[in-house]
Parts: sequence; C-alpha cells; structure tokens
Amino acid sequence: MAIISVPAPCGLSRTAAVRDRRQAERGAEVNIDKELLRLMLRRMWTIRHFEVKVIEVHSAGEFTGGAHPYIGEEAVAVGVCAALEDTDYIAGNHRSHGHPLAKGGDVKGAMAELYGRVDGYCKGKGGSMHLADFSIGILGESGIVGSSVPVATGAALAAKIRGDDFVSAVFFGDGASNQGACHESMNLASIWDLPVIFVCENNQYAVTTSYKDSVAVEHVADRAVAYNMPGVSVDGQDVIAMYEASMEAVKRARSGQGPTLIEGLTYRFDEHSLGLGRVRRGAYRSEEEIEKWKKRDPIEIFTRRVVSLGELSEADCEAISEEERLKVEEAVEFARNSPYPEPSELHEDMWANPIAVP
Amino acid sequence: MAIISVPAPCGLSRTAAVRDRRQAERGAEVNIDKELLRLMLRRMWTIRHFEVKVIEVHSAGEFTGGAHPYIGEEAVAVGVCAALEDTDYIAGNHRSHGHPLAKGGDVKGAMAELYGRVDGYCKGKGGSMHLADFSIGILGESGIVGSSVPVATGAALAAKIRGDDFVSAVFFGDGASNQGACHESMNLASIWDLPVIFVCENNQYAVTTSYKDSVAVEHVADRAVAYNMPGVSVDGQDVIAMYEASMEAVKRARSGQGPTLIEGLTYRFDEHSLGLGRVRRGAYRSEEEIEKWKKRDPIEIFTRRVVSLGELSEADCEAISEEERLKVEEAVEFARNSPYPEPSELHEDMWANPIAVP
Amino acid sequence: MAQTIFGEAINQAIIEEMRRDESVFIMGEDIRRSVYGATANLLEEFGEKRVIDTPLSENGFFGAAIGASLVGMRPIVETLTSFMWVGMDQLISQAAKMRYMFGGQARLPVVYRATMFYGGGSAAHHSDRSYPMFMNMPGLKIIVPSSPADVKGLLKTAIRDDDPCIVFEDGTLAGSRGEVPDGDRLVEFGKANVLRQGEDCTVVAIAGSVSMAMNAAEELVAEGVSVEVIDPRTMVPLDKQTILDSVEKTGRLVCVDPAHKVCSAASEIASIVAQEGFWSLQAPVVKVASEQVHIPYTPALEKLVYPTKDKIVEAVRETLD
Amino acid sequence: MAQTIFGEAINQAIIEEMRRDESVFIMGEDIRRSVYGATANLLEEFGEKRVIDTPLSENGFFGAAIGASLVGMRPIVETLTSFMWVGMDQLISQAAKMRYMFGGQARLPVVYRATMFYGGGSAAHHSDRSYPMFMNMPGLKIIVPSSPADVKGLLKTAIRDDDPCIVFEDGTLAGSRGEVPDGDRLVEFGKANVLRQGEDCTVVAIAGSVSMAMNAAEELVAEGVSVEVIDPRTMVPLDKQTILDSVEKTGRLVCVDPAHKVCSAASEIASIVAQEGFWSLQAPVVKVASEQVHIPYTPALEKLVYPTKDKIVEAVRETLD
Ligand SMILES: Cc1ncc(C[n+]2csc(CCOP(=O)(O)OP(=O)(O)O)c2C)c(N)n1
Ligand SMILES: Cc1ncc(C[n+]2csc(CCOP(=O)(O)OP(=O)(O)O)c2C)c(N)n1
Ligand SMILES: [Mg+2]
Ligand SMILES: [Mg+2]
Repeated sequence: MAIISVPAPCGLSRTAAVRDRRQAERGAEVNIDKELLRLMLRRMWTIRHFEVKVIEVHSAGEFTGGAHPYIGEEAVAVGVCAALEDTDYIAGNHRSHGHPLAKGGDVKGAMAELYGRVDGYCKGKGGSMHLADFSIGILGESGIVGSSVPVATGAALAAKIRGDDFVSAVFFGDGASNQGACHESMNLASIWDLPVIFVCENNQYAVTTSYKDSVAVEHVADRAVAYNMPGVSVDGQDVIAMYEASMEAVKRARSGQGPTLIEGLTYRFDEHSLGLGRVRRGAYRSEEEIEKWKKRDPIEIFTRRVVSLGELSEADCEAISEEERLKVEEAVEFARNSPYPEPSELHEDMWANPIAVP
Repeated sequence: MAIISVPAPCGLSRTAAVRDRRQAERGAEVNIDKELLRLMLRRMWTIRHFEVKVIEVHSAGEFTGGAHPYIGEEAVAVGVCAALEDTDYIAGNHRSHGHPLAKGGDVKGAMAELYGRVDGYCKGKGGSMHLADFSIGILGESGIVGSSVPVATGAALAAKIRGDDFVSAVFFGDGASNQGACHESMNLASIWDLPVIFVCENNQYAVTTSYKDSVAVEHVADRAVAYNMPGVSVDGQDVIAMYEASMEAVKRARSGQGPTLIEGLTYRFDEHSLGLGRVRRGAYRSEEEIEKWKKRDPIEIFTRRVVSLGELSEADCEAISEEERLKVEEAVEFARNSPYPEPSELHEDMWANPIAVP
Repeated sequence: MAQTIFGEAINQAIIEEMRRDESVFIMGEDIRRSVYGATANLLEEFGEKRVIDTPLSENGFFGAAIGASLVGMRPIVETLTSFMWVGMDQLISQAAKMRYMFGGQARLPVVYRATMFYGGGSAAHHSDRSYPMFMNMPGLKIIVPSSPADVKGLLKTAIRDDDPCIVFEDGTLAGSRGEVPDGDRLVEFGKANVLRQGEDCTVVAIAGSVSMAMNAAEELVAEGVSVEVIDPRTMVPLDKQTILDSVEKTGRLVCVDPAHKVCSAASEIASIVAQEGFWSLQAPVVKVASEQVHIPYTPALEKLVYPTKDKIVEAVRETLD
Repeated sequence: MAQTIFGEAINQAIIEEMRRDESVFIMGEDIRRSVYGATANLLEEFGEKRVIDTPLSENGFFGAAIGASLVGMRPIVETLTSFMWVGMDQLISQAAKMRYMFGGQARLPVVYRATMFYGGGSAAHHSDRSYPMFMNMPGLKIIVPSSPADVKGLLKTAIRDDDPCIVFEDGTLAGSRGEVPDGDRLVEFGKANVLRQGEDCTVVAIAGSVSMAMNAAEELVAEGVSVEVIDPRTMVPLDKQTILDSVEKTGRLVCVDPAHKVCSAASEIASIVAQEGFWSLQAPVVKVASEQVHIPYTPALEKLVYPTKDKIVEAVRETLD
C-alpha cells in the first residue's frame, strides 16, 4: 500500500477532468500489488530497451521500412495493459511496438518481425507497423491512422452479443482523434454500451503538426461528452495514474456500463519515425519543450517514486532494467539468425480457405 | 416590428441551449421586415405545394426514381435561407427539394429535373437527389448521406483564403450526424474559423431508426462542444426562430468568428421516401406521435402568428399560397412538355475539358 | 424445388445460416424493419442481439464487423454498393489486408451484402456496380450471383467461408423468380455455371446481364448461331479454365459486364483469354460493358448505358464477321 | 535543360503554378515542413493561407478541396495512395460524379497528388498502387508520370485543367534524375510517349516500370530483338491509338504495370488490343503486373511481387516464341 504523489505535468493546461483526477491522486492511497508494480516497470523497460535498440540497428541499416519509436510514452500502454487480462484485446496504430510489448508480447517475435524473418509475429509479412499476436489478444497494429478503432470496437461488440466478459482497448493518437473513424466508433460504442476503452495517446503532435492547430478542443477527452461517455485526461507520464484510470474504465466496461475515453497526456522523446517520411527535425518543437518533457521520463518518475516509498529497492529496479536489456539483446541475435521466408511463402496466408492464385 | 410568441414543441426534451433560445423568444421583440415575412411564407408554400404535387405525380407514375418529401420541415430550410444572400452557398442531402426552393431556386427547373427533362436544373441527369443551381449558390444536393458536409466546408475555406465575405450552409439529418464526414468537417471549420453553418435537420428518424437509438447524446447540438463552436437547438417548426438563429450564425461567420451548429428540431410528416427503398410504414412511429407533430405544422404556426399580430392579413396569406400552388401547377405543365435529352447527350457534361470517350 | 423470388432466396439463406450457427449475426441500416426487403422476420426469430440496426456510420460498423469476426463471430453486413465508398478504408485496409499482413493469424469470416441499385432512375449516387474495383485488391472474395438459386447457395457458402466476402446483389434481379433447390444446398466458389452449350461463340456474362445473354443466345438460334453462355458466379475466385475451355471450342468471346467498361471484369476476362487462350481465338474479343459515364437519372439516357440483349446479339455477330 | 530530381520537379511545378495563378493553393498533412519532400519553400513564399497543414481528416479535407474548387479555387491536395481509402467517398461520390450529375454546372479544378510508396519495406498498408481502381470510375483524370520532365509538365497541366485529376507519383522514382526542359512547359494529357522505337514487340509500361522496360529493351538488343517502349503517361485519357499503331507494326504486346494484376491497367490495355488490334496480333498478349497478394514487408518476398526488367525480358521472349 503506497501513497503516490504525482509531479505536475508540464506544458499542458488542464481541463476539469484532469484537475479532478489529479486531486484524487494527490494524497490518495493506492493499493497496488508489488508484483504488478514490478511488472509495470519491467514492461516499461522492455519497451525502452527495445526502442533504443531498434533505433540503433535501423540506423545501422539492419532492416528498412518505417518504425515509430514509443520512447517517452511507455507509461500509457503499460498502464492500460496492466489493467487488462490476457483474454482481453488490444489494437494499435503505427507507433506500434509499445502496445504489444505492454500486453506481454514476445520480444523475440517482435524483433524478428522488424527484421522481416520467418520467426516474426507475422512471419515477416507485417513488419514494424503490423505487429500482432492473436494468441494473447493483440489484434494488431495498423499503419492507417484511426483505422483500428472500429476494429477494436467490433471485438467489444462480439463480447456484448455473446455475453463474454472480455474488454477491448484501442490506442490512437491526438492526430487520429480527428478521423471520422474515431467519431463513428465512439458513438457506436456508447449507444450499444460496448466494453471498449478508447485510449488517446496525446503526445501533442501528429508528425510536425501541433494538436493545438488540429484539434479544436483543449483536450481530446473533452470530446467524450459528444458521445455521452466518461472522458478523462490523465498524466500519461505516470503509469500508476494510467493504470488507475484504466482499471476504472475496465470495471465500467466489464459490468456492462459501456465505453470510456482515456486521454494520456504524453510526449514522444524522439522523432516521428525512422525511415518512412524524411521528417525534418527541429522547427516544430522547441529544444526547451523537448528538454522539459524529457525531465518527465515515465520510467524515472515511477522508479523514483516506488523506491522512495520503499516498494522496490533501487537494486530491484536496476536488475529489472538489466534483465530486459538482455532480453532485447537476445531478441536481436534471435532475429538476425532467423531465416527470411522462402519465395514459396509469397502467396501463403492470403486466405483462410485458399483459392487458386490468379 | 412584431412580438412573436412560440408554442412549446412537443415530444423532444430540451437542452439548456433550447431553453435559453426559447426564453429569448418568449416576449422578445422581433424586427422582421414585412417583405421578408412574406418571402418566408411564400417559400414555405412553394415547398409544400411542390412536395404535395410530387407525391401526386410520382404515385401516378409520371416519373420514377426516389424522392424524399420535405413536408413538415419547411421552416428549417426557409429560416436558414432567409438569412442568406444569393451570393452565399448551400449544400444539401437526399431530402433535397426544400433546400434549393428555400434558396430561391426556380420551381420549373426543379420539377423538370424530377421529370428527367432537358430543362431541368441538371438537364435531367441528376434527378430528385441532385438538384443544383450554381448561379444562385445552390452547390447541390447529395444522395450519399453526410457527403456534402465537407464540400460546403470547402466553399467556406475558399472564402477564408480569398477574403470573400460569403458564407456557406449545409443541411444534414440527425442520422447523418453520425457520419465521420460531419466530425471531420466541424473540426476543420472550427480550427480554421470558417464561415460555415452546419444545419442539422433533426427530424428524429433516419428512415426507421430513431435518433434516440443512434445518436449517443440528447441533442445533436450538444456535439458542438467537441469542436469548440456554438451549438444551438432550435424549434424547427418555427421559421422565425430558425431565421434568428441563422442570422446570429451568419453574423458570426461573416465577421470571421467561425462556424455554428444549428439543430432544427423537426419532423417529417410523410414517409421517408417515394420509390427508392420500400419503407414499411407504421411500426417505427406511433400514430399519436405523428398526429401530435402534424399539429405543429410550420406553415400554420407561422400564419396564425403573423395574422394575429396583424403583420399579414389572412387574405394575403391565402393569396401567397394560391400563387405558389399555381406556380407549381405551371411547373408540372412545363416539365411535362419539356423534352427528354437526346441520346447524343449521354457523354456530354462529363468533363470541363473534354477527352475522347473511352 | 420451389419458385422463389431473388430477395426471398437471400432471406432464406440468412435465416438458415443464423439457425445453423449461433455466431452468425447481421447488422445494417434499418434491417429490423427490412427496409430493403431481404431481412424480413429476422428480428422476430433471432432477437435484437443478432439483428442490429446501425447508425449511419458505414466506416464504423463495417469495421466493427471485422473486429467481431476476428474474435469468433460471423457477421453479415447489409449495405448498398454506393455506401461502400464511405466505409472503404475498413474494407481495404482491414478486411482485405489483415490476414496477410498478420502472417495468417487473422480469420475474417465476414460477409458484406452490397446491393447494386441501378437501372431504375436511382442516378449517379445510387447506381454503383463496383466489383471490378474490388477485384483489383487482393484479399476479398467477390460474389456476383445471377439467379435466386445462386444467390442463396453462394450467400450460404460465403457465410461459412472464413474469408471476407462481398456479395454483390444485383438490384435489377430483386424481383426475379427462379427454381431454388430445397434443403441445405451450397454453391461452390470458383465454379462457373455453363448455362447454355454452344459451338460458335462464348458469351461470359455477369449478374444482371446473364439473362440478357441467354435471351441473345435464344435470338441468335434463328440465325443459326449457337452461343455458349457462361456465368462465372464468383469473380474472386474466378473459374478461368471453364472460360478458356469454352473459347477453345468456340474460338470467339464476348464479355458482358454491367460495370463501367474501363478496367472492368470484362476487361480482365478479355485480357486472360488474350494471353492464355490466344491461339484459340479466331476473332477479336468483344466487350459489352457499361458506357464510361456516370449513371444519368433520366430514363432517356440511362437505358443507353448498360449492356442489353441487342448489344450482345450485335457483339456476337461482330465476332462472326 | 537541367538535370533534376523527380521530387524537385514536382516542387518546381507547384511553385510555378502558384506564382502564375493566385487561386492555386495547396493542402495536406505536414506540408509546411515538407515532410514528404515535395512542398519545400512553399510556406515561405506563399504564406499560411495558401499552404495549409491539415488535421488527419482525409475525407474532410479531400472534400474541402472539392468545395473550394467549386467556387473558383484550384486546390492541390497532397496525400499518399494508401490514405485515399479513408477519403474515398469524397473522391468518388463528389469529385468524380459531381459535374455530370449536376448537368455540367460544376467545374472542379482540383488535383490530388497521391504518392505511391512501395518497394522499400513499407508493407501492406503503405504500398498501394491503386490507379486501376480509379480508372474504373468515370470522372477522374488519371496521371502516372515516369520521369522528372513528365511529372513536372503533367502536374502543371493538371493544375490548369478544369477537371479533377489524380497524379499518382511513383515513390520508387522520388530520387530519380532526368532532364527537365526550362521554362513553362506543359505535357499534354492523352499523348503517349514512345520512348524507344522498335519492330518486334511493343512494351507498354507505366510509371516506375518504364525504366525497367527500357532496360529490358536494351538487353534484348543483344538477342537481335527490337522493342518499342510506350509510356501512356495518362491512363485517363488513354492514348490507345499510339498503342494500336505500334502493335500493328510489331504484332506483339507486353503490358507492364506495377499495380496488382487483376483488373489492372495492363488488363485494360490488353483487352483494348484484343478487341481493336486483334488482327495485328501475332502472339498472345503478355501481362507483367504485380502478383495478386498484398505487399509483404520482408524484402525477401517483396521483391518477388513487382515487375522487373527480367520478367519483362522473359515476357517479350514469350511473345516471340
Ligand atoms: C489515414 C492516414 N493519414 C496519414 C497517415 C500518415 N501518418 C502516419 S502517423 C501520422 C501522425 C499521427 O499522429 P498521431 O495520431 O497523433 O500519432 P503519433 O504519431 O503522434 O503517435 C501521420 C500523419 C497515415 N498513416 N494514415
Ligand atoms: C452513406 C449512406 N448510407 C445510407 C444511405 C441510405 N439512406 C438514405 S437517407 C437515410 C436516412 C438519413 O437520415 P437523416 O440523416 O436523419 O435524414 P432524413 O432522411 O431523416 O432527413 C439512409 C439510411 C445513404 N444514402 N448514404
Ligand atoms: Mg500524436
Ligand atoms: Mg432524420
């Protein structure tokens, strides 16, 4: 049992929803199992080390294709997925490594997929933007912005029809929130009381475009009123806050009360992407802004807190990081040694009930 | 100068916005030029007689194709268009006769179009759902629900870029409000402060589907907050109220303050459509509900009011109705006598800069 | 065997499959009250959970069907071809691509029933015959039935198939009648139907144009011309062998297609035969497809757009010149 | 004449046309900072009103461009082919159909610049080469340039054209160089470019496959085979006469198309020649188009999908067997 206090997020003015949430957090007691705290830290480190490594090997030319680093945003996916079971579903977007790893996806399979090898999640056919592992509810990342939101909504519809008690969560960006797909899905989920959690990762930019120039409201969560569902803006650098908001949403969802929109206020520490789209750095974000946000590293914030509360020792935390670092190193070795698919594989996996190749 | 009092609308609970507006109306003095009052009445009658005639000749088999009567909803389009200039633009939807006639479209051209004749607005190529008269700012009706909303938004974008002072208004239904196109357009219009008026004709049903089962919020106007623009629910049976709300929106738009969402609470007195889609009547709306709403005939409400205020005489009003009835009769004669297009017309009008027919 | 109307055959297929398999459900606009005619009596028998009226949000509910299919349901979605543009992203980016890009993990047993309104004054916005566009995109099975028996049997097969299928239901056939075999009869995908044997010319016709081709063949008998009429029934998979075999016999090919002529299904079939059946051909292949214009509202022009019996007769004659 | 990179040629065309005509403006995602490279220096010269960064709302801003074009502006929209699915309804229901269904009242001088990413590991969601699907729909002019000079001249023509145009910019050419004539030079729509004269076989190639066809032709010289290479440059309008004339001379046709093979542009061209040029043909028409699968991410498989010089050489040999 720990009392968690949260430093004020920087750079974002706050809506009533954020204020309420943050008041609730300040001084409130938090019951989080030590094992879960460890797991959250572990997964944040998995993602961090994974992404650092990906940047390294990508710039060394070990594979091509786009990749969108999740560094700085780890608390969002990890907080949400910590509130989910293996039998729950997630779907994601182009910033695609954090979500599956947060859901417990295998690191080797993920890395091998980026390398385009047969041992990848998708046998090398999907690549960075299309990681998926259906066996643990990872319904897949999507390169088309906003496009997986209806899909996740549909998984929740199945739960409703069959009376199953799984929920589904979908990750999308501040930019994506302007897609019609989001509007339609939130309305559907609300009128049908579907067990779906809409997780907007508001990292404040869509490539180079500030959300202030593209989203008409101050917070994406403000849009929840348009669908008559709860909307909450959460400090996305605080994995505990993300977890708690998600637990509330999951409870609502599982008990048939319908969807929730959670906005995680966060920041990407790196550039929009590797490879795809030659994004010129600099002009659209100030160095100060970047530095200010880098001081709010979600892993550091969490570590400082759990250590100062005596929940985990510093050594514990370092060990976890090191274990995950090694796991990522092994994954790279695994990926490098995994073979490319055979040419005969080209037309495989097109159909569940195959037809002759035209 | 007349004091206009408005009977309470039935069947719809009201948001704060509606209440405010209705308070403003109750006992408030209204300055409306007598000529404009006459024009509003005239245009409501044009539409009414047009639609009654269309039902008659359509069921007599004089032309085929779908047609969606606007009877009962006349005050919405007429109130909005009374606030517009000829140089302003409108775009509409499948319920497509009321909007152009309210904007001052030629009755003969409209009727001839329904008859598929060369003297129709679109030379018979468009038909009922695609009436358009660019010469007076009628940018066209659209059969695909929600599809003209981005288009009207784009006309407003041109005004903004060029510094022109025209505005554009777009009509869409409660059903259409669930289309992504509406979401995207409203957000665009808001962030760019475009001079566009989003007019939702909430007649409470999309074909047989109640808006209560398909729109997550109580009023479509409640969605305006999601785009940081004013949203107002107006008694759509009251042409004066629609006019006033529109005038406010037009003023905002012309002065560069951006878009407004106006929801006209209304009801269609007839079935969804003639022809297209064999809609089984009855089950989805009760007879009581229909009767209750028919008592709120926008033309009757208006006539009673202006007569009792002494603005127009009963004889004036009857004369206007009769004139419009005759105009519609003439239009039918005109349409019947207009020729069908020649076969050689088939490939004409495809291109502004023609190419060889493939 | 019973004489059945096309629309009723669709209704029967849905009811039989919903009875057979609890994971089948149906969604669409105003289907509970069967506004477009094919979903009568479903609500009464299967209830609100399995017969879902949707808001006007095609992209949203097309995608919701995909998501439901991924986790074990078998959704049927009712729509019109012309509303598919609005939901195109879900059809292409998700339904068509998902299985392959996830390395075969996804199973998407989802069926889109897309009615093609045309020919009755429904004008440019409501007259799309868009199957050729979907044929260009891998990953979707494309069904184009031409009779009550076929629409029933093929729709049933589509519902049981584990891949995304679009069943293009030709609206001009909605009221047509035909024998429908009793019982649980499936029609296999990828098996063309040779409706009429002939020696002089092969006519491949699709959906609503099949009966025109049959009438044309009938008319040509008087001229001593014997026409073989083939209905591919499914465009993906396409039974090209039956077509090639027929052309080998007749040496002549007319491709009839209600879709716009450029990059049409007729173009595809013509190109296959020009490559793989070239040495059988004794005359130019003739396409009879819709004029490359939008569908005009006025009946005076609309009737000029589509294939007709007369155009087919003319085309066959052309191959025999 | 200057050696110019494909992407720069696009940039030049935009700048020249924006200078020439105040009603030209450009909108798209992250164009102010020229994320995709073709919109550099526009913001600085033309300002925020004419260089508009849009939210991620393709259907919304594709449509806004249409609305602006209706009232006298000449919008250029930057996007990727793969994002067009999201905005498909505006492209089809409005841009393509509006003028005809309004009886010729609408003028829609709007240009969509759609980059086709493919060939570099961009996977199934970012590798669409969708022009054949748009060819099926009347009302859109379809431009597929294969060189810096053509992309500049055709884009300029598109901007001045009063109809909706989609310029499919082949991403595999982004870094390619070529001579671009100085000055205000337009390239006319509907005029194929005969890049190389030949006697034995006609190869029609599109966009990124044109240089492969040229290389194939070069290689075949050694075998004594003389290949004529034709780049249609615009698919709508299509200069079919140049193709037919060529086939009349060579008697053989290979159609090369980076798009998926079924209902491809290659299919269309093959079908035209099978009908109108049949008597010229001395051998089967051969299509060399992309395999009918989604684009796999892994380079091991991706490279198998597209046309290559070797496949073209093989195809030409096949026609000569
Ligand atoms: C429909 C669509 N439009 C455009 C793109 C190109 N694109 C990829 S990511 C991106 C920005 C997305 O921003 P956001 O949703 O905020 O996510 P973030 O990258 O910030 O995590 C864009 C414009 C795309 N992939 N899909
Ligand atoms: C995208 C699309 N989906 C479905 C339809 C079929 N349809 C035509 S009108 C209509 C109902 C529209 O309801 P609403 O927007 O409320 O307008 P109303 O008819 O009530 O005026 C439907 C479902 C269509 N035309 N377009
Ligand atoms: Mg973002
Ligand atoms: Mg309605």
